[in-house]
Amino acid sequence: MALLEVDHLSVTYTPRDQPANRAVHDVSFHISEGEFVGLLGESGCGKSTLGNAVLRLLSPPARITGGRVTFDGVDLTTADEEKLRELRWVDLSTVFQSSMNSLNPVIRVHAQFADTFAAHKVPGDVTERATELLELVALDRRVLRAYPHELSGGMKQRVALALALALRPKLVLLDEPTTGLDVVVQRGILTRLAELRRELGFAVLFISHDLGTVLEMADRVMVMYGGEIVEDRRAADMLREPRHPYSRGLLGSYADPRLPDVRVSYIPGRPPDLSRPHTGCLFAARCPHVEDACRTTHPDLLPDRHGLVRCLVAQSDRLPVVTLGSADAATTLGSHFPATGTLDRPADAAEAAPVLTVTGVSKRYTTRRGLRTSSVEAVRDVSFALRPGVVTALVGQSGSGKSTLARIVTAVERPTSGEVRFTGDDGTDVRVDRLRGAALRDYRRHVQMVFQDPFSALNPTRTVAYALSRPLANFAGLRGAAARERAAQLLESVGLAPAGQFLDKLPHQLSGGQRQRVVTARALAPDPRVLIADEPISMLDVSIRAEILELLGDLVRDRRLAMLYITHDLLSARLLADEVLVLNQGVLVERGPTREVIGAARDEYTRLLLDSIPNPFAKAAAG
Amino acid sequence: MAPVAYFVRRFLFFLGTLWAAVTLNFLIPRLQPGDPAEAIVSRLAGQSESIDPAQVQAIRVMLGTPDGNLFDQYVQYLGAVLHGDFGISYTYFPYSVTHMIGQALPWTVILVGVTQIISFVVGTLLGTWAAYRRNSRVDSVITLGSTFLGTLPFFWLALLLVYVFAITLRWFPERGGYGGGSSPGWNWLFISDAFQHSVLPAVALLITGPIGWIIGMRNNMVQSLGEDHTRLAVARGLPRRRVAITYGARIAILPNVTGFAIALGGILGGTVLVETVFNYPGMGRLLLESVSSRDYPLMQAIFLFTTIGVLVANFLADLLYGFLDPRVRKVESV
Amino acid sequence: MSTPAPAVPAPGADTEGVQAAATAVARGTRLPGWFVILWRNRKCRIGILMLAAFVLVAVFAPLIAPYDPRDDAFPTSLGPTADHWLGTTAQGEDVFSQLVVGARTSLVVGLAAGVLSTLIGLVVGLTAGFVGGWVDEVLSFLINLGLVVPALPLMVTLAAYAPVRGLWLIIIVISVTGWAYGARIKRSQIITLRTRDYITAARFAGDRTARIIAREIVPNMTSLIVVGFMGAALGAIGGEAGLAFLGLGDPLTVSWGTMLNQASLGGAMLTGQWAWLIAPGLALSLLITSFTLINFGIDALSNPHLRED
Amino acid sequence: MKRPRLARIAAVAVAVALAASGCTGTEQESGPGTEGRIAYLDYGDFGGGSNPQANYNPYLDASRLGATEYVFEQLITYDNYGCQAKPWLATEWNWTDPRTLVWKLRSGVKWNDGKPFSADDVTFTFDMLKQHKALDTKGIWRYLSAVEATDPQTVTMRFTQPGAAAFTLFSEIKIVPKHVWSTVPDPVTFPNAEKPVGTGPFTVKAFNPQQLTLARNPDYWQADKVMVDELRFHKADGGGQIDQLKLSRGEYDTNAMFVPDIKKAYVDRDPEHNKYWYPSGGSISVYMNLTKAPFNDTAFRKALLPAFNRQEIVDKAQLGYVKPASQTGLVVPGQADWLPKDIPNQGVIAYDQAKADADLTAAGYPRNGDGKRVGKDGKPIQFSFRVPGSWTDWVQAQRIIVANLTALGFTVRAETPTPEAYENDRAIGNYDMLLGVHGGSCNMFRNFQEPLASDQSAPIGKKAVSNFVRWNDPRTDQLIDTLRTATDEAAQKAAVADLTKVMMEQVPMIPLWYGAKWFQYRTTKAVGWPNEENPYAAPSDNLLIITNLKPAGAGAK
Repeated sequence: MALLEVDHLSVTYTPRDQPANRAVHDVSFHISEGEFVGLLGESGCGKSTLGNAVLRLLSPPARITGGRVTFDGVDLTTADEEKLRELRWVDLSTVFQSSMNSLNPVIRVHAQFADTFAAHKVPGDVTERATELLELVALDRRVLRAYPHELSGGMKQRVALALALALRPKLVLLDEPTTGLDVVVQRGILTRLAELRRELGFAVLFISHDLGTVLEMADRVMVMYGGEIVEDRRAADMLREPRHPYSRGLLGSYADPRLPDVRVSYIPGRPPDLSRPHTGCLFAARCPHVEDACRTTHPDLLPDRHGLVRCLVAQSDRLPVVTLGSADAATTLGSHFPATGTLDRPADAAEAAPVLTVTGVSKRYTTRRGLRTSSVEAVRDVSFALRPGVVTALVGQSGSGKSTLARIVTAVERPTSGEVRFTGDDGTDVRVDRLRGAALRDYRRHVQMVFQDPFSALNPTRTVAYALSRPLANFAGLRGAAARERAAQLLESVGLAPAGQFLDKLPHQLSGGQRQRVVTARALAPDPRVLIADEPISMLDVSIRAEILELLGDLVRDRRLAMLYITHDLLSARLLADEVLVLNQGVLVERGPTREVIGAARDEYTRLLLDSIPNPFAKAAAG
Repeated sequence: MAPVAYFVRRFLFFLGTLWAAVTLNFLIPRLQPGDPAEAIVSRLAGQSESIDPAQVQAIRVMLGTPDGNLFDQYVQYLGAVLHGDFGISYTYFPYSVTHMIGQALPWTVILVGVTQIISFVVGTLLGTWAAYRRNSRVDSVITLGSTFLGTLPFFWLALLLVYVFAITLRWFPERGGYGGGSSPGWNWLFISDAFQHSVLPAVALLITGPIGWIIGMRNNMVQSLGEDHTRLAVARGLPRRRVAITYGARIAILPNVTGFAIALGGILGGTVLVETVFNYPGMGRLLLESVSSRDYPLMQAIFLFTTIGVLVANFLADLLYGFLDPRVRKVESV
Repeated sequence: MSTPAPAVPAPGADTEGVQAAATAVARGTRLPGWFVILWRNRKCRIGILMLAAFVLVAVFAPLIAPYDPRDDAFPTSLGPTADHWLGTTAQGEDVFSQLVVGARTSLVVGLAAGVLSTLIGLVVGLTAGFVGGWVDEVLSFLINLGLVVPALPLMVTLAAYAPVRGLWLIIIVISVTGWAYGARIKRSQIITLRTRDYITAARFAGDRTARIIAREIVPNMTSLIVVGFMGAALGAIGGEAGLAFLGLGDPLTVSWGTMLNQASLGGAMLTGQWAWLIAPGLALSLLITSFTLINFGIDALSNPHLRED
Repeated sequence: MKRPRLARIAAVAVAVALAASGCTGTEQESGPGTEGRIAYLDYGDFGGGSNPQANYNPYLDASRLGATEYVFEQLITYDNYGCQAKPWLATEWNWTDPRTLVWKLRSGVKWNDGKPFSADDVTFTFDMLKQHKALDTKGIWRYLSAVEATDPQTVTMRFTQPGAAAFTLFSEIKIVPKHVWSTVPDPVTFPNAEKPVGTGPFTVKAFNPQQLTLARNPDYWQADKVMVDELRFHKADGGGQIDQLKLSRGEYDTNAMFVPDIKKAYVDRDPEHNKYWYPSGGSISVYMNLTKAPFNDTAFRKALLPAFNRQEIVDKAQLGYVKPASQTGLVVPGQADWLPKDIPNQGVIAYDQAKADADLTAAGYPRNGDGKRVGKDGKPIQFSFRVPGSWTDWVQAQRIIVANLTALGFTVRAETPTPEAYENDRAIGNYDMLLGVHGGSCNMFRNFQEPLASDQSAPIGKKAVSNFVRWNDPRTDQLIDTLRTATDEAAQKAAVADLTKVMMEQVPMIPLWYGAKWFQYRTTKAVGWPNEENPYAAPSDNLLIITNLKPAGAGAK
């Protein structure tokens, strides 16, 4: 008998003000003792809801509307509070995504361990046991005396992990345990997790949107889409031959940046609205292999080649066959989706005169804390140039000074020393670091930004037309109908056509990708020479990242923009950038043409970044 | 270190506010029209009697006139305040302001202090209970009931109490802090008398007192019970009560505790409305009287006293918050 | 005064979400979105209906009131009769007519003082939060000062010293003593909002500060402003009643507070005129209740944890 | 909700138990006291603010307690209703010339500490008032130049000018013992809180801020007239409501408070015993700013005389407790003796709107086409009329007055400033029309000098002492001067008669009603209270009343 059995589980959200939303629909799966199962899916697909349902932690308005969850023979859906309490943590523990909030902020780490032991009447010395547990996750015992806010995100997540293992559970549910953490830290924690699992032998349900990580870690992978499991298969098999078009699409958005030829694909469209009734396959609208039957018949999850798949086309074996195991798996995998590859570099790019030159820029932040002052050097003696038609990627982990540089370049902040020069089309030369007032506004006509978070970059109360009209009014003097017409053109130029559908929409009516396109359109409105893109895809779902990258790449080429592309993600840098600057603790440690830097990194730090990228294909290649 | 900075900042704010309050205090009476001596005489005469200019003159001499220009007066005033010398009350001449405050303060502190503490304890417990049983019948009864009670204007409530329990039923005395027959002091007769007199005002304060704490506690706790760390505590199999207390109430109570500290500081000002309705010999009534009779020295001192009370309480609340909530020590609030 | 702390969303509450949700809901109806959302909340709906009833009474007061509230031609100190539903005052005025007209005063005071203190709070809070630096230091100090200075004693003092006694004085006194809370909330809200990318984006779009505040920030604070207004109005209504009850109100205006003051002075207890004593207080509580109920709804909106499920 | 309710129930239970056990019992069986005297009488408030402190310094008017009225005595007392001087500590007085007054003191008077009372005490008292201006609240040293003890029973006072006008003041100056007060470092800040020594009929027995108890002084010089053993004064509350209740329940033997609907609330509860008498006090008058048009026109002012519905004000705003005032400035009927006989209806002017309308038109103030009354410049007459906002009965009178004036075509703004602002503006002449109080005392000189003498006035913008209307008339000044110096009654009456004519003819102000002196009493324990039938004293003449009270049922009525 399996350790965890989920049987036809459905969860529905019934908020008062909105129609009911069936977040999880008729989900069945099981996990055996010691098994590491990954649960993959985009945001909103119901994976976290499923996780909470398994833990019976759903809070209103979500509730289980059908099915059962059996753990070790106990029906969790009907178990009484006390029974459940005894079982929790002893057998079934969890680590939440938000490491920021999962520890009680007002009590020390020690007390949180003590609470846990006390709740389950674990005898013995709390400090001793807790220290052991912390050692498991490579933390010093001093952490016990700390309050959560005194720990870094990574440390907190390690504490959460140690806490999850405190009672040696049979199953640990990890819900996006490393999301939001820095790549390098993320890598460290996952590595430790894998080691611990080998040592302790607990089963894991690993919920994540990060396909690379899941495929690398898991024995078996389940892919969720629209509240349903669409594919359930051993990780190795999944890598070799994913059988659901959606799984294929997801896998296609991954690639190893170190390969000579990198190509990724994306899934156009957006996930279904689960508050509306659907007939047929939920993925049909986005599926490249869709057939007529898909639109009318809802497929079941049926056995298919050592796994389960919910696809009529696959089940009737009409899916194009891919056999993989090779290093360029992704290329083939995603071939049925629109793909994006390395940009063709314009021949004259390197020779073009720079529009923006950064010379010897340093930035020191002085913070005053009480009577003492301390200063941090965020950026140290950085020089580079941006040229028209060239994408320069600025790569580094969080805290490396990337964003500070972006702020300096856009004249939001002034450097402590060094200079930033902008050369206009007409040959005018501006010292950016000394701008103020009208000259600053004038400069911004030429230098625009694409923001990281498309949800925060658009005012929720203003329509798309308004957002676009502002730069048009301020920089181009366009108003009224003229501005609207130009706004429509801009929308179409970023692929939002027909523009009339979008102009009067509010941000929340758009998908993340659409928003990011609007943000991009707004940045293009003043017809700038330089575009600063600060992690423009990191908040987007994996399946559509490539789509935005492609858009940015096209814009740079068509409009001969100079672009500074800021990212922690080397794959996207590899896809988009012509040259790469690697920033570590404020210092440029490596620079050069993208292919050279990524393909043959010289600097240790660059290699560390590269190693931190999850690489399922490596495993597939190895296995 | 951050905590030091935090406390230094709070302390500077404390000093700044204190100075502002003292200065305001100095200025307000000086910006007023009218002559306190005339005010006193016309109050003595009543509105339907002509006032005697000779009497006004004598009282003007009695009260004295300040020396020097405004700045000198200000310096003198600051000096006197620093020495705790608030001068002589106009209404209670020749008794000093300090003497009068000394008389009124214990009444207010005991009545309001005790009811505040009870209100806080009761309110916090009820709020916790309501949040613990969120969306249950208990919750609705507590929430809606306290909302309605809380909106009752409490001076009106006090009037009704007097009407019903003192006038109609004659269970309790109608007014005052004690009767005419007992003599203030530590004797049983007086204490029981004072207790009897305090019942109605205390009831008036206790009906509306806990409401703020109930709502505050409930909302804070509902919020903290929704936090991830609480959910994780549930997942960790902690007993429900333990979760509610350590993970819900422990955090939810923080703002309430500081609110309570501030409320305790506010005690010094008394409760003008309730003390007026019950003619209770506390600070609130004294303030109202000093204001209506233009007793500047008394009014200034009470106002200053009240402000200092609130300020000190605020300062202590900040310190307390820093002590109770480890997060504050790192991150500046406000 | 122990009016319950106005239900104001905690700093950083999801006011943008409310706005977005409101806009979403409003589609297809001609009613403003926030109203639709509030209307769907049961407590809030009751509150809105109650308030609407008060507003109607206030607007049509001259039609509803059987007599001129100041007409003292009737027998004095009557109990409830067919002609005088709530009896007459010691001066021979009709209590019911005063009650009806008093609704006007309370609403006018609530509205005016609410608007005024919200405006002060908005200007101070916005300036402090957005401009930052020493301006913020100074304004924050003022805000904190306003928060710690005991309000009722200050109100009493100000009201007693003002040279002219009138309804506007009361309104101004209440506003002057009551703006700080709203200002603090608005300041912390704007500090959250000003770091939003769309604010930076607006700068990049060439917009000036004033326009950014007016067009980008304020619309996202609507629910906060409304809650602040409701809280201020509620405090003002209670404050007016309290001051009037203490005899510091405007004697020319008929208000529930002056009615209670008159009832207290005019021997309502003595002559057993319970209706004279109870009616104004009850009306006052019901009005305040309606505000509180509406605030519940708004609070629930901006604080997802408090939403009714 | 369980907890607070339980707590409340518990509190109520404890309190009820306490009440039942009689812990607060201050009630004492009423009944005859020793030697057929009344055991005690319950009086009303005793002054000293809401939180009274022991203070028996008779000169600290603002903060002393009412006990000083019974502990200390004056040279003479006045029946302030009939305006008759009565010998008290002085048995005789004699103007040897207009500037010299010789007092013969009563013999056998003792201070309540047993020491004899003598002329030294009188001279000490007056010298102390001279030395400490703050204590001279009657301003006696405006008139005096020296006070000497001629012998232990005789005091001679010299005046700087003819002193008849100051005579009534002696009824208000309490004499204090030299042997106590000469040792006090600063009599101004002396609260005299411990066993105050005086010559009066009572001594302080007990005090707490809620109650002041006075005990009969057995050694009082007319102890046989004092038929009450104890006086108990009870602190009043601010609103007065509870006091009204206690009064109606018969818990006071006498009180002096405003009671709305006194008949229903008090008299009807026990018509046999509950009585009240509200004799008239000063005149409350419309003050017009005589420096402004049209108020500077005598014809205009005179035309306004019948414009005000005095009876309505009396009935509505004053609940019928008072009487319409005479235009003469005198209090009728109490001072009717002083009235010239040819003044109709004792100078009380009836409301006659039509007459006022016609008189105004005749005086050159016609109505224009819109019915608005216009001034001599042809513009509608607009002015403000103020009363202090917190004086609700005046506010009500204001409504009637404004309605009366509006009916005549005036545009009147009703304003309600605070009392302080009101008084300030009145003093500096910053007003159009408002209400003022004047007269009502037994001192005819003061009655006319304060509101009308030019030396009590001041230019607009400066504080006038008491002539707020800025009446400036040499003939009036001359009449007032005559009144001040005249020592014989005939001369005084002649001057007063002429002054009443000034009031009637030139209308410096328009009296509307008399302020009432509130006075309620109960005849269950004591009889002999002054009333309309037996107005031997005004309600405030405490010493006269206490020496006239008799136990109820003792035959006296």
